[in-house]
Amino acid sequence: MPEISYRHALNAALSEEIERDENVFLIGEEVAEYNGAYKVTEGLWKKYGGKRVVDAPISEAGFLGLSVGASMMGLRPVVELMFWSFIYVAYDQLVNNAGTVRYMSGGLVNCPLVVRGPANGGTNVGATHSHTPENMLANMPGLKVVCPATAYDAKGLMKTAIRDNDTVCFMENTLLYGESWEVPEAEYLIPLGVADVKREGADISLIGHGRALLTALQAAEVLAEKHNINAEVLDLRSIRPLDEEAILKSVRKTHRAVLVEENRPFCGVAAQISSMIHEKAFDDLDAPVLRVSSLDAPAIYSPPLEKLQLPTIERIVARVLEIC
Amino acid sequence: MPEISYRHALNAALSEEIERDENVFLIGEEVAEYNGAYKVTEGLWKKYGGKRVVDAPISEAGFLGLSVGASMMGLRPVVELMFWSFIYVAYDQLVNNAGTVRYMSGGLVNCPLVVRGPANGGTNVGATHSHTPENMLANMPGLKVVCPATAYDAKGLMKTAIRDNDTVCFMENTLLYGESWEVPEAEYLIPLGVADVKREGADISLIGHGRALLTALQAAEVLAEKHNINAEVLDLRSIRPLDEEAILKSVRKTHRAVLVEENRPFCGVAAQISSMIHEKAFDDLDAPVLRVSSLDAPAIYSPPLEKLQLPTIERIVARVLEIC
Amino acid sequence: MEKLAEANEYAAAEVNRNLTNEQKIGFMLDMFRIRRFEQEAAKQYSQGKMGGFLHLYIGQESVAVGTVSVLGEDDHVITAYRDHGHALAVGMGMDECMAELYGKKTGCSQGKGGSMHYFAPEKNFWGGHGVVGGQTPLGLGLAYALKYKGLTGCVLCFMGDGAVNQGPVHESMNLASLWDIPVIYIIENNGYSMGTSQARSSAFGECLAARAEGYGIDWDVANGESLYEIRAKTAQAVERAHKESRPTVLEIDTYRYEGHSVADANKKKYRTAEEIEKYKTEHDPLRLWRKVLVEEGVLDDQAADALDREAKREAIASAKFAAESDFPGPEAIFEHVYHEVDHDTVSGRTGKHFFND
Amino acid sequence: MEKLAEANEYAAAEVNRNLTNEQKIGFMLDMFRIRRFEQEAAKQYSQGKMGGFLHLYIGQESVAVGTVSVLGEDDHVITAYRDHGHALAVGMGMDECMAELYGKKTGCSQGKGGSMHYFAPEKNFWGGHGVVGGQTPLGLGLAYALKYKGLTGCVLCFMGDGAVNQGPVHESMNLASLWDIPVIYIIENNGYSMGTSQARSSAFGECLAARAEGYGIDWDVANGESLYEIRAKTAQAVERAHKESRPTVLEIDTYRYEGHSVADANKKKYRTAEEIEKYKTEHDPLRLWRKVLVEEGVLDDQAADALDREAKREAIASAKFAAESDFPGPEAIFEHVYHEVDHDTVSGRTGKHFFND
Ligand SMILES: Cc1ncc(C[n+]2csc(CCOP(=O)(O)OP(=O)(O)O)c2C)c(N)n1
Ligand SMILES: Cc1ncc(C[n+]2csc(CCOP(=O)(O)OP(=O)(O)O)c2C)c(N)n1
Ligand SMILES: [Mg+2]
Ligand SMILES: [Mg+2]
Repeated sequence: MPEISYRHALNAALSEEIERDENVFLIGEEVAEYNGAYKVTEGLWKKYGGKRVVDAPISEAGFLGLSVGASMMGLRPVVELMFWSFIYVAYDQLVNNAGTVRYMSGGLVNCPLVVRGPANGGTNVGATHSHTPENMLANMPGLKVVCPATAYDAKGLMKTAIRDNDTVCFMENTLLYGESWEVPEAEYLIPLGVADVKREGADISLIGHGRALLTALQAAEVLAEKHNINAEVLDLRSIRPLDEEAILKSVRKTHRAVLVEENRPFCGVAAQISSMIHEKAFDDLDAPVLRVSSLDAPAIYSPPLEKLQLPTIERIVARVLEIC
Repeated sequence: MPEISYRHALNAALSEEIERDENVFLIGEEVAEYNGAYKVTEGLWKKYGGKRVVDAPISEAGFLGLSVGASMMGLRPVVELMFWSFIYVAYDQLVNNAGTVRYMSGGLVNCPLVVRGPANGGTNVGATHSHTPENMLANMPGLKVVCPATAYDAKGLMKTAIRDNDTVCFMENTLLYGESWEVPEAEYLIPLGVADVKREGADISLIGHGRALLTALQAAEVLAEKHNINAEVLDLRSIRPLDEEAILKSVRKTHRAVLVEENRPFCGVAAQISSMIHEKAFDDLDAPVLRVSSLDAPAIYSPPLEKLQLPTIERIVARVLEIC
Repeated sequence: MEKLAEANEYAAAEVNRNLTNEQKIGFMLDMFRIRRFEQEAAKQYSQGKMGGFLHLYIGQESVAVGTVSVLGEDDHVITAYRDHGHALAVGMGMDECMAELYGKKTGCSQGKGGSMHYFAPEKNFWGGHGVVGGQTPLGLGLAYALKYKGLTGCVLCFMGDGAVNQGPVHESMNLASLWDIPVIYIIENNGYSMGTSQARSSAFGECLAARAEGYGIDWDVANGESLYEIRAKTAQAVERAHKESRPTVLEIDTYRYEGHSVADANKKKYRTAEEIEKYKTEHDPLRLWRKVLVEEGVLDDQAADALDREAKREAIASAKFAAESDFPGPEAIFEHVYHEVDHDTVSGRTGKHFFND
Repeated sequence: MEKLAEANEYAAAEVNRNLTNEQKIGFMLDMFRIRRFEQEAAKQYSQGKMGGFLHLYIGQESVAVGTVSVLGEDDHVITAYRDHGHALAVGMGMDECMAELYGKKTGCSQGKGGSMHYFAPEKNFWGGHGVVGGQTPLGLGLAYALKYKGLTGCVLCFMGDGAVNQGPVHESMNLASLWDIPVIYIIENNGYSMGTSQARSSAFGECLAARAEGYGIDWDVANGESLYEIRAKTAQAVERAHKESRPTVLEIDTYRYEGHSVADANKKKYRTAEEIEKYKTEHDPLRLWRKVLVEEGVLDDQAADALDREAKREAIASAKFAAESDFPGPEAIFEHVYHEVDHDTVSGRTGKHFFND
């Protein structure tokens, strides 16, 4: 199978969906003529023209709200946020409009919308540009949240997200855009709400999403090599819907879990999952579920410190050793 | 001790702090000449004039951001949001400006700001007007979040919040404004981050904040009368800082806990607390910590259904009986 | 407000010139229906039949009826929370509207949205939106979709005079002009946002609509007393949208008689009783339209009263309908959250969507 | 840009008339310092000495230097992420600015903010803000505080031509005018927001600043080539703020030579190489000011070169300073989150503030 980058996989998914459905269009800052601030939409404007790939002014509330309105009438906008951090200037449009209009209309209206862009720290762009809002948006019933960790998942999930009839918040990672994975050339879809065992193991479950999952995979190697601990690594892929069955299945097998996330800890995704595991698998657990999140401060600029602020292999290993 | 309403207690706190410190001023929609949409600021404009009590246009991002800027220069604005739900049009100003400026300036700037208003469902105003963002805002290191359940706490915490040198998100409840409690006439302050045992008990800990706490107190009575279960009821009062010690102390005594919140469940405050209790008091628990949150959908309008959507005494009792 | 006589010169405008008597009487009935519907709703509200907010449109009926009356098949409407007038004007039934207020399953939104959140997409009506200004990008998007699909249509997006100071309004105007979107922003200027007069909430040059100039958008101001003027100026904007795909900002001067909402205890504090009285007696759009029709010989007083009675009967019947309808069952709480779950698609079945247990 | 000759007629303006040679030379040096600082920063960036973004101000130096040069004791400055020029103009040192880029403890923000987030409140400089438009309500609030405290001062709040389409800008303008706030919004119009030309991002009538008219705010446009014109028009706005407590919107035409940020690979794709070249040769504010000073006999070429060399030396030294400084220790991650915790007050000691364990 050919290896392609996470960026390229997204680009292919967008391209294929634009071709498949005339109602799909991309909109965002610099997505067209500039080819995307992170080049995810490279070549698409040239190929599909200005109707299908639209450069927008710096008016996130305006063009995200526009997209919600257009989706109400049956279009399928894919909105790029240059950073998910900028959702905070358009939060009301996403949460109150896309998030509630189906409900408040008793099902008369729906919003088949994808909002996508990178949501990560670790690139020294400071506190305002490094938010990871997956926990907050998944708090809102009506919205869906997806955080792919690999090129394969990014492509399959993006295609599903675009075809989904609800609003999907699709969170990518600038640090992954350049990384490559095997991706088949034939079309495939990955359903939302289905987690993926990225490494089988028997001694402990490492559970996470996005780039933290990759860190967990590296930690699993260290655990195997240095500590003779065989960790299972479960990639949530989708935060809402959430594959609780897969989580519980893994934990019932390993009886131990460490949750890994780049979210900040207070009410992070791992808080929800920890609470759920304890509630539903209390008697299966040989130890409390532990968490590894970003260090609990705004994202620091200073490059060496920001590396420490995100979950590190060392922190994951240390957490695992506390309970193994 | 005289009984005064939650509304009156807040009004007194605001009035006293305006008198005490010339840098304190109130700003928000209809807070001055109209006396406040929910009359929390009644009489203050008349008493202190238009410099200290300021009516603002419907520009939450504008006047909240203005207040952040003014606080940077040493004023102490108290911003009313008519509903906390409207924070979503001003989210960036709160999270990225008030929330990070101290950090990003290496401590050169701080924002002694209070943002207050009601954050609750249960009044049939529909999904857009019934948000409870305490979990999301407490996710942000740099912000503080307070949710008083009684008039006594509201007054003491508001005065502390105004004197605090960080940004405090103060979440009230329209359903409590008219309720009365004993409040001393002499001045008192309640520190942030100190929980309060509102009912002593030995069999189970009911832990919550805001109006849900009052529902928990009622549930405790039912448990005592009908089920011979003596519940301890712990009021968090402040979500961030959080009194983890008090939580753990109670749970170590009762060995069981049910967490109650009007938050929606996914990554709600109770998720954080459940995860923390399991992690730190795993061996003290005789059963998993269970949660009672709002039913997981946007707030429904239909009055009889919205009653069911919020935590009810019945749901709390049922949850308790699962583990007692 | 400018002189009414002047306003009524718009009777000669193209869109008004060929109106049939039937149409003119229809407008009268539509306005009576809105007023009677709301009076009935207010009565039932005060008897505890509904919860939450009830923002009455009484006094502003000519705006919804006049503007909507010039729309065609591919023209759409979206508004804020003061939406009963627009809903009835686009042809929604009183029954489903009243039942929505009661929170009943027979309501237009099955009791899930309430007063502020009426919807009827099949009547080109896209809500009813509670967050001030929040509907303005949505209206833009609806119009964007029309253009995208190659339809000749437009969107009337209503907002209040207080809403103009929300950021999204400004962002929307820029986008509308930049991209030639056929959206018409109608500012229903009733002089107040809650208890705040226009002068205390907005700084402006000539008028609120003139802010459009900063975006190169055409704008106009209409006298809300006159159906003829409202229709003429809306028609002009609709034509601009249809023919040039250009936006318009149209400010319509009007007045609300009641409080901001029925629960507004201050309704006579931020404005004088005389001011309200003056509007009711001298500027009431129903009274004035009735006068026009009587003078034109289209209607006599008896016939007008009969129309009004008809409207009142319909409103009373709608309250009965609402009262007798059922509340939705508790299962409704988890319906209409996700399309995929409601339709039990593959996508709706994978993973957990709700998190109470 | 209008003719420079015309612009330089502003030499006769009151604020310029009595400038000493020393002051004029000071402006020259200030501009050299900004340019050399940034050139050095870009060089170090390309050698991997810093992370994240680096938005260069090169080409726009006259704006920061000219506007800031008319300010007095109670006048303040706030800007967006392209903030090095303003920071040096208000008097921040190259050392602390360079060290901040390196993420060092000796940086102005102790390495915690980076390029976009410089701060120096003691120099009346309030940042450095990364979210486009997000600083505009803050600038308003700073000015609000000045007025509240009874000080005669104002705030210069800078933004780009792309920022004008953010909602908070509009909300801020309305509030500034409504409440007579002494804030001066300066639109640094460099023609592009990232790769998007002004024509592709903004719909407007006369110019961007003219949107101010919709709020009853005075506005003006200045030619960014001319320090004299910038100073004259800024001084007028400052006077309006000081004397009438009224806001101004001042658009200054300028140009950035480099990419949006140093990492902008497209910097020559959305505009022609000729366009950039033309600005560098014909419109460069440093060249032009130097020419003015030479013509006025204030400075000869040798002296000018000496100034430039001085600036360059300082820049190189600052890179050395930055390189030799220490990174903050890991404990810094949890510092400066909460004032009360940092100061170990009672309030900082009750309850848990951080949640990793
Ligand atoms: C963002 C936001 N802020 C505040 C409110 C509360 N609110 C509801 S209506 C209203 C006044 C709106 O006035 P206007 O736009 O003039 O419309 P009118 O009520 O006169 O029809 C306010 C402040 C809200 N719903 N949304
Ligand atoms: C709300 C928001 N949206 C998008 C961005 C990304 N971004 C940073 S700078 C910029 C362009 C701004 O252009 P302009 O205002 O003209 O300023 P200039 O870069 O020319 O100085 C964009 C889109 C951001 N920082 N904040
Ligand atoms: Mg109004
Ligand atoms: Mg620019």
